[in-house]
Formats: sequence, C-alpha cells, structure tokens
Amino acid sequence: MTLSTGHSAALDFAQPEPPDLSSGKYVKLWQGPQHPGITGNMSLELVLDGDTIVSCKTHVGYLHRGFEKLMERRSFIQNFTVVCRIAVPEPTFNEYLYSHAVEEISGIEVPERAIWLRTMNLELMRLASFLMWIGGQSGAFGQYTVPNWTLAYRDYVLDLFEEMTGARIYHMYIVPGGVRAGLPDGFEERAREIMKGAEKLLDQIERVMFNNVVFKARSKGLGIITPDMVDPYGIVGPNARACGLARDIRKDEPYLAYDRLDFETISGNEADAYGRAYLRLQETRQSINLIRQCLDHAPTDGPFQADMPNVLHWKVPAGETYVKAECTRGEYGYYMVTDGSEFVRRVHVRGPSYTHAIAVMERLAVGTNIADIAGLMVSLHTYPPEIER
Amino acid sequence: MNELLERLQRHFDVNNINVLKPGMTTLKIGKDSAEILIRELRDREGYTHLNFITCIDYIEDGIFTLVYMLHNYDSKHTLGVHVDIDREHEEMTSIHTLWAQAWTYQRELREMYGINFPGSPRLDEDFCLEGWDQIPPMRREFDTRVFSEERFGHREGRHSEVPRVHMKMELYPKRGGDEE
Amino acid sequence: MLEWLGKVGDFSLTLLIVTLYGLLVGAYIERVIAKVQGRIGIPYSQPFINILKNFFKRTAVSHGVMFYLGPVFRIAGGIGTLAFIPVIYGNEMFSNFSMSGDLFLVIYFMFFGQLGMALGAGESGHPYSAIGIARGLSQMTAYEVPFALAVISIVIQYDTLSITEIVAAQQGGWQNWTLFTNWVATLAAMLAFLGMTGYSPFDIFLAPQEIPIGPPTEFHSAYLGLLQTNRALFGATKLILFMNLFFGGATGWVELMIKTLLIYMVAIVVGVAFPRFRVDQGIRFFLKIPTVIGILSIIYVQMVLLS
Amino acid sequence: MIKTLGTEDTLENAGLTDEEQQLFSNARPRAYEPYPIKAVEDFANWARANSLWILAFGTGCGAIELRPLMTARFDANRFGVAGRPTPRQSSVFIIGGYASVKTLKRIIRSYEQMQGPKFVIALGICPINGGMYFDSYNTVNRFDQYIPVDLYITGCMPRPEVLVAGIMELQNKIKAGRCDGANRYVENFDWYKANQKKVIKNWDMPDYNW
Repeated sequence: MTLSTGHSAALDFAQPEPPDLSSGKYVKLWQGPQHPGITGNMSLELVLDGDTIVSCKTHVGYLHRGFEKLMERRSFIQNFTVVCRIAVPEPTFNEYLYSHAVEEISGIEVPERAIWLRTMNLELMRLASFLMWIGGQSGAFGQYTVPNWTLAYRDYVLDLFEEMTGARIYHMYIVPGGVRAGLPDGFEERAREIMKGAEKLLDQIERVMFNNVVFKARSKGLGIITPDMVDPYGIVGPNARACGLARDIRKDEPYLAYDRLDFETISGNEADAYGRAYLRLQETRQSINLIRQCLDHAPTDGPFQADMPNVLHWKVPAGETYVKAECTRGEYGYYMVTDGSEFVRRVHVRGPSYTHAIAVMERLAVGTNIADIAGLMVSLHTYPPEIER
Repeated sequence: MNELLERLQRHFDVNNINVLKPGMTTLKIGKDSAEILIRELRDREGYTHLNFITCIDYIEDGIFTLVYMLHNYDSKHTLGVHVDIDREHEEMTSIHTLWAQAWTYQRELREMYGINFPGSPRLDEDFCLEGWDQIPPMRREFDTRVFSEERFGHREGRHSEVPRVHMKMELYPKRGGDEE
Repeated sequence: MLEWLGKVGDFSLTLLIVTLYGLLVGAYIERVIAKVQGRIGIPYSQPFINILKNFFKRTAVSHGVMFYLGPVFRIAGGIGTLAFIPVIYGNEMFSNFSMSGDLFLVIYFMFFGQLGMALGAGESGHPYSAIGIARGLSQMTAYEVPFALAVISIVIQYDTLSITEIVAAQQGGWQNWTLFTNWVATLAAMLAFLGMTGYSPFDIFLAPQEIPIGPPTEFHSAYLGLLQTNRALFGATKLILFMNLFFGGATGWVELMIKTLLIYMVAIVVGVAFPRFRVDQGIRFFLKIPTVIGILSIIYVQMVLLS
Repeated sequence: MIKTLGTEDTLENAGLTDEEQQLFSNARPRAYEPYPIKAVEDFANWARANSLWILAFGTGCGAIELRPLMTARFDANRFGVAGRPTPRQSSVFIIGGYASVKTLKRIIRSYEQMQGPKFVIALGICPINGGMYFDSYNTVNRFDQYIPVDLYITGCMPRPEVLVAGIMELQNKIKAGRCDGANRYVENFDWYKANQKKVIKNWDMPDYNW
C-alpha cells in the first residue's frame, strides 16, 4: 500500500481563534488534573458548545521535576537512578536509552547475554504497559471488567520483573555496560506459563471488548488520524501504524537483538480509536511472541556486564548522540551531549506523548463529544511525565 | 548520504559536518539561513519527521546551540541541525509553520531558556512552570540546589553526599579518605 | 384517625424493611460484579457504614436552599413511590396506601425525585452536575417512552389502574404472570428497566470517566447520606414495582426477595459486559427498538389478548 | 451561599479580583470538636475508619500502584476503601510522591474542598524531605509544611502490600482518634497559608477554597 505522507499545504496548524466566552454560548470546562478520565496528572481546558468541543488546550507541567537540569549536576552513575523515574509505566526504556547513549559515546561493548536480557526486559515492559493500556481504554468507555482483569494480570508480569530485577516498578536493571543480574532459576518456566495465561486473557479480551457492539459504537470513527497528518504532527508508534504506515524502529533500525528476532511490523488500516486499540492488541500478542523468542535464544551463561571504569571517577569522553527505541507509544529518544567531564552536558528526553498529547490532541478533540474525550485521550496513549520531564 | 551533504554545502553555508554513526549526522549552520535549510530538508530531501528541538547552553562561549533533529524515514537517516545563537540576544526564527508540534518545543525553550521565537503561537503561556519569578531554570547559571533550599526549605537530618568523597571515607577511613 | 395512624406505622415498617433490603441487595450486587471482575468485593456491612460515615461528617458546605432540598425531594420521591405500591400481595399490613389509580401516581412519583434532584444539583453550580442533569433527564425521558407504553399495554390488558388489582389478576400460578400472558410488554419494560437502574451501558448520567459522577458531584456529608439511602430505597422500590406489574407480585417476603434479586440480575448481567453508551446513542437506543416493542405490545393486547 | 462573617474573622482573599471576591466565601475554616459523648465519637470513628474514600487524583508517580491496589489482585474494596472522583465526597487524599509547585496548588484546592474529617497519606520519601528531587527547582521538599500529613508510607514505589498495610494503620489511627491533621491545618492556618504563598507565586484563588 502506498500512502502519501508528504506535507500538504492544505494542512494548516494555525491556532484556532479562541471562542468568545462572553457570548454566553459556550461553557468552559477543566478536565483534570483532578479527574478520573484523564491519563495521569495533566489537564484539558475545554470549551463546549452544548456537548461538542469547540476548543481544547492541553496543560502540562504538573509532574515537572526538571530532570534535564538535575542530570546536569549529577555524575553519570548517579543519573542512572534518576532516569527511570521519568516515565512510570515504562521506566525500562529510560534505563536502556540512557545506558545506550553513554555506552555509545564512551565506546563500551555490551556482552551478548546482556543484549538478550535487555531485549527481554524491554519486551516484558511493553507487555505490562499494553496490558495496562487495554484496561485504560476499556475503562475510559465505562467497561470496568476488562481493567480489573488486565491490571491483575499485569501484576503477574510485574512479578516476573521482581524475580528478574528485584523491583516491581522502578527496576534499575539495565545499567551502563550491561545488566545488573542474570535470570534466577526456574524463571523460564514461570515466564512461559505467564505468557500462556496472557494469551488466553487476550483472547477473552478480544471477545469481551473488541467484539462488543457498544465498544464498537463508541470507538469507531473517533479521533481519525489521516496518513497526511502523520509527519506534520510528528505522530509515531501505534498511532502512526494504525493508519497504514509500517514504521517500527525495532524493524527499521534494529537495536539490541531485534535483528535476530522473527517478527513483522504490524500496521492497520483503520486509524480511529478502534483501529488503534485493535492494533495494540495485536502488538501485545507480538510482544508475548518476542518474549518467547528471547527465552529461547538468550544465552544462559557468560558475562552480563562489561568491564567498566570506576564509576566514581568516571569521565565520559566528549561526544554527542541520539538514540531511540520503540516503546509502546512510539519513538522514545535520548539526545545526549557530553563534554569530557564527569557530568553530562545536556540530556534531552524525547517522549512520543509530547506531540500526541498536545498538538494532536488539541486538533482531534475539536468537534468530538465531551463523553469521548477520555476515550480519545487514552486512545492516543499519552503519558504526561515524558512531556514535561 | 555524501551526495546530500555535498548538495547542502553547495547551496548553504554549512560547516562542522560530523558523522556520528551510520544513520546520524550533525551539521552547523548560521542563524539566518537555518529556517530555509530546514524547510529545504523537509520539502526536498525527505526529512519529514521532526524528532525534537532542543538547546544546549554553552555558557563559557556565550552561546546557545539550538538542535533541530530531523529524520528521514526513507533513508533511515537522522540529521541534527545545530544553530548557534547569542546568549545575550536569544532570538531565533520560528518554525511553527513547518511542523505542528514545533510551537510546543518553542514554548518550552522560551520557558526553560528564555529564547524568543517571534510569531510562535502561545509562546508566553505557562508550559511547565507556573508563577516563575527567577531566571529561566535550564540556563546553566541558575543553581537549582541553592534555589531549592531557599524556596522549599530543608528538613533537619537530611544530608546529601558526593559519592566519591563518601566512598573514600567508607573505604579508607583511617587515612581520612585518602586513597593513595 | 387511629386506623390511619396505624397505616402510617405499618408503612414505616415497610419503609424500614425495604430500605434495609435495598442496602443489602446493593452490597450483594456489588459483590456479584466484583466476582465477575475477579475480586472479592465489599463486605455486606459496607453500604451501612458508608451511610453512617457520611452522616458523621463534621463539615458540610451548602450552596443554597435548593441544594438542601434536592436530596430531600429525592428521598421524598422514593418514599412517595413506595407509599403507593402494595409490597406483599394479600397482606393488609404491607399493602401501604395502594388504591385505585395508584399506578399513575407511582409513575409520577418516580419522576418527581429526579426533578427535585435536578433542581438541587443545578443549584450546586458545578458544570459537571449540569451536564449530568441534562444527560439524566434526557435519558429518563427516553426510557420512560417504552416503559409508559408497556404500562399502558398492561392497563388495557387488565382493565385497571390499580397495582393491587393487577397483582390480583396475576395470581394462581406462574402461567398467569404478565411475563407469560403479555411477554411483549414485559420485554419493552425490561429494556426500559436497564436504563432505569443506571448500570452500563446506560450509566451515562454518572459516567465517572467523563463527568465525575454527574449530578451528585457537589453533594457530600449528610446530603450524600440521604442520596445513598434513597438509592437503596428507590432501587428496591423499582424492583418491587416491576415484580408487581410483570412477575406476579409476591405473597411473602422470601418470594419478594428471590424475585427482585432475579429481576435485578438482568441489569447486572448486561451491566458487567458492556461499556457505556454515549448520551445520544443511549437515547436513540430507547427510541428505536424498545419503543417499537412497546407499541407492538399495545397492538398485541388489542389484537390478540382482547379479541 | 456566600458566607460573610465579622471583619476580625474573615480572610483577605487578596489574590482575587473584586468581581471574584463576590463569588467566593471569605469565612475562616473552623476546627471541629469531637462529639461530647465518647461512645458516639468512637462509633463515628469506627465508621470513618471502615469507609475510606480516596480522592482520585494521581498527583505523582505513586498513582501507578493505586490501580493494582484497587483492582483484582489486591482489591482494597475489601477494607472499605473506594475511589471517589470528587473531593467533596472523599475523605482520604493520597499524595503520590513528590509534589511539584503547579500540582501543589491543585492539591491545596482539592484538599480544602474535602469535608472533614479528612486524612492525608503521603507516599514515598519525596514528600518527607524531597527524596531524590531534593535539589529540583520545581518540587517541594517538605510536604507537611503545606498540608498536614497523617501517615507516611515508605518505598519507591510503595508496593500494594505496603499500601494495604498503610491503610490498615490509618484505620487504627482513626479508630484511636489520633488523626487530627485537618484540625491542625485549621489551628495553624496562618502558618500553612504563609508557607503555601511562599512557594506559589501566582496566588489567584481564594485563601480557603470552601
């Protein structure tokens, strides 16, 4: 399928005129930050005409901790405890990308076993995050059975993390130079069992949620992203793949062990909320498949950590790099500039929600019903901490 | 790849071309022709994806280096366009007409570094901070630790250590932390 | 006079039993939902503790006179509805103030509470309350159409406006229940019942993810305690009304409990499986199939049963 | 309803415009007394402890472990804990870790709208002394300078098991009548307000959000 992704002149991203609130025709409504229908701690400033939204403004910054500033005054190894806190549902991607950027600049080779363990860790993270997302999408449309199932099952995946890394949420497992530990005894069998259960759960969810007539009625036609929006709006990940673009960093520019894994980029052809949700369901299955492959191929012995300089005196040579990985929401990137000192000069974290939650959301929200805002928001899979960092 | 760089060198005053790794190159261009270069890259060379815009503060040289990271999905190549601007007259041409998310980045840079992008929409609205009354926080002269202790106080009993010094004291207590 | 006072005393007892039963059945239903979701769910005492807690709150902010009166109207609507429904058939003590023509009065009272609530929530000034009210009232208008048609159908069928007489006509075995004699009207009414209970997919006026719980957003402390009491009472009352109209009524408390629980289950089975409709979709739903079934039920009565 | 009390007992509401001053109450909050009969108070505390409604406001990363807590695996519903989407009806405010200045303003607003008795649980080390964000320019270091905290739960993230244990501890404290954070807030109202206004520079809300 060929699609035009070029920039067309017809698309204009001019800010719409603010509606005249004093006319008494509109209602201004803040959705968030204290609102159960919002993803994380952010808020939408909505102007309504009846039930229809005429203007939407995203407000972020409620979780701003100034990570990029903090990292400039922490040594390289101290940074490592900070980075995973940037995104709570997927901390592993921060760990990996930070470690990868440092390794790339200082030329550290990561051992083979660590590469496989990292790949497995990232895929487990994708699985856990997708499970939570499916629950969120279902809950946003008022179906509370599926979130209970998926969140409970996500806990089993978190148990795997706990075995592997010692922590449920903030693993701090992928360190510069490798990983912190190998796999415990019996991990493989337990992981396979949980993968089996996850597949069964996904089948049930497909029956309960995706074949549900009301879910279809709510999500079909909601928040359509056309292919010519993708590049001008910087849309990445499942949101872009759902409208037919086969773009997956894992396939296009393979990192870690992804060039040795057998998988295909999934792309859909319905770019509405339903299409995106269904694509993510398939990606969840893909993640399960990839975890199985990692379990098959991962070497069980050998070093999992490269020789590292004394981290207390660690000076990384001057350099610059941009590394990226495919997280559940799309391209997650770390841009790092070093100047040869013990401290990093500049780190910029590129989160996919940056554009999804602000530019895309503000455009897609206009004209939708107030009832669909929560569903639309979740359907774009936005997560505020990676916007404001 | 080299053809592209040659083409760019023919038409623009680009310098400091730096091939960081296969699939990623950075180059530097003057402030005035940067917007035209970026537009050219987007429309003619297929760099249709804007990864991000960011800024590096080189306080010792008195410059801000703006970094526009562009990506070409067809050639799978990332191009970093570096633009130096004066730290005292921090102003840059806005590219909000090229990408829909560009104004968000510019709004962030305005807040975090104080860089002005004339014409960029909603530039002076609060982005992350609210009621900020200091110099922009990401500038290197802003000391976040001092500010934090002044503004938010300090709880008795908490102290933080430099790990290197702390580990020296732990490992070589008799020698007063002297390693040698 | 004394007789009348005794009647009030009897009604108070009914009210107490029905409210307690409503709270208990609410807890049970919560536990059933929890089971479907893989949880254990709340203890049976939880609804009682919640209400107690709300009455024990030490501060309460008022938004005006109507804000006070909203929950009062609501519970008055609940009590009023129950007052004219005979709870146990053939038992003088629990037949309340049932009289000829009470069916219309009951339907009126069911509206009354909602309208009072609408005034109270409107006074709170919260935009989500206002949206919730608009949604709730429009949905109510929509589901009242099939319900009213079904009621008209059985009124024609039994040729009476008295609930007691309708129940009396259904006595003498399950084959006399409206469910079997006039299944078309029962179907229309049960579809309306889904909207009436406010579970998914028709919980659009509460909709936590959209308009944080809608009309009662600003209600708290004792106001909320009253609303919760009414929710239990009104919920049980609606069940009793449906049981009387369509499922043959009850001659004892045990029969009442079994029947109402089963009727409630209809809403729960649908509720746990479906997401929520958007408000326009919900209204369209009621005005399409259930309304058509409602009209058909009248035709059915006229053409089949009475010919 | 606009409450206007005597001048010596009112708040200034200096952050509001004249027009807005008409809309907001300027009354001071008052501490609430326990019921005169001890048995009634104990019974009330028992009811309060067994019906903890948590405000659905994920102020920080701690919110991520509240979902497992409320859903099938840990199911806090068993203990009478439920989520509540509006501050008016909730009695427990869970501060999910660090509080940035922008969020702190919303926390204050939500907290003051909650009806007493109300309780605050703070998760992690960040609200105690800043944690790993001790030098951040946008997160507060000592949360209890702005809002009184009844219970701290340690860990980053606190695991759901710890949250359950913390909730039980809170229940014990409430039953023993030792959760008086809301009263402390009222008694030291001026001190709290001064601290809040020290960090929140654009104070454009009433001094007490009724």
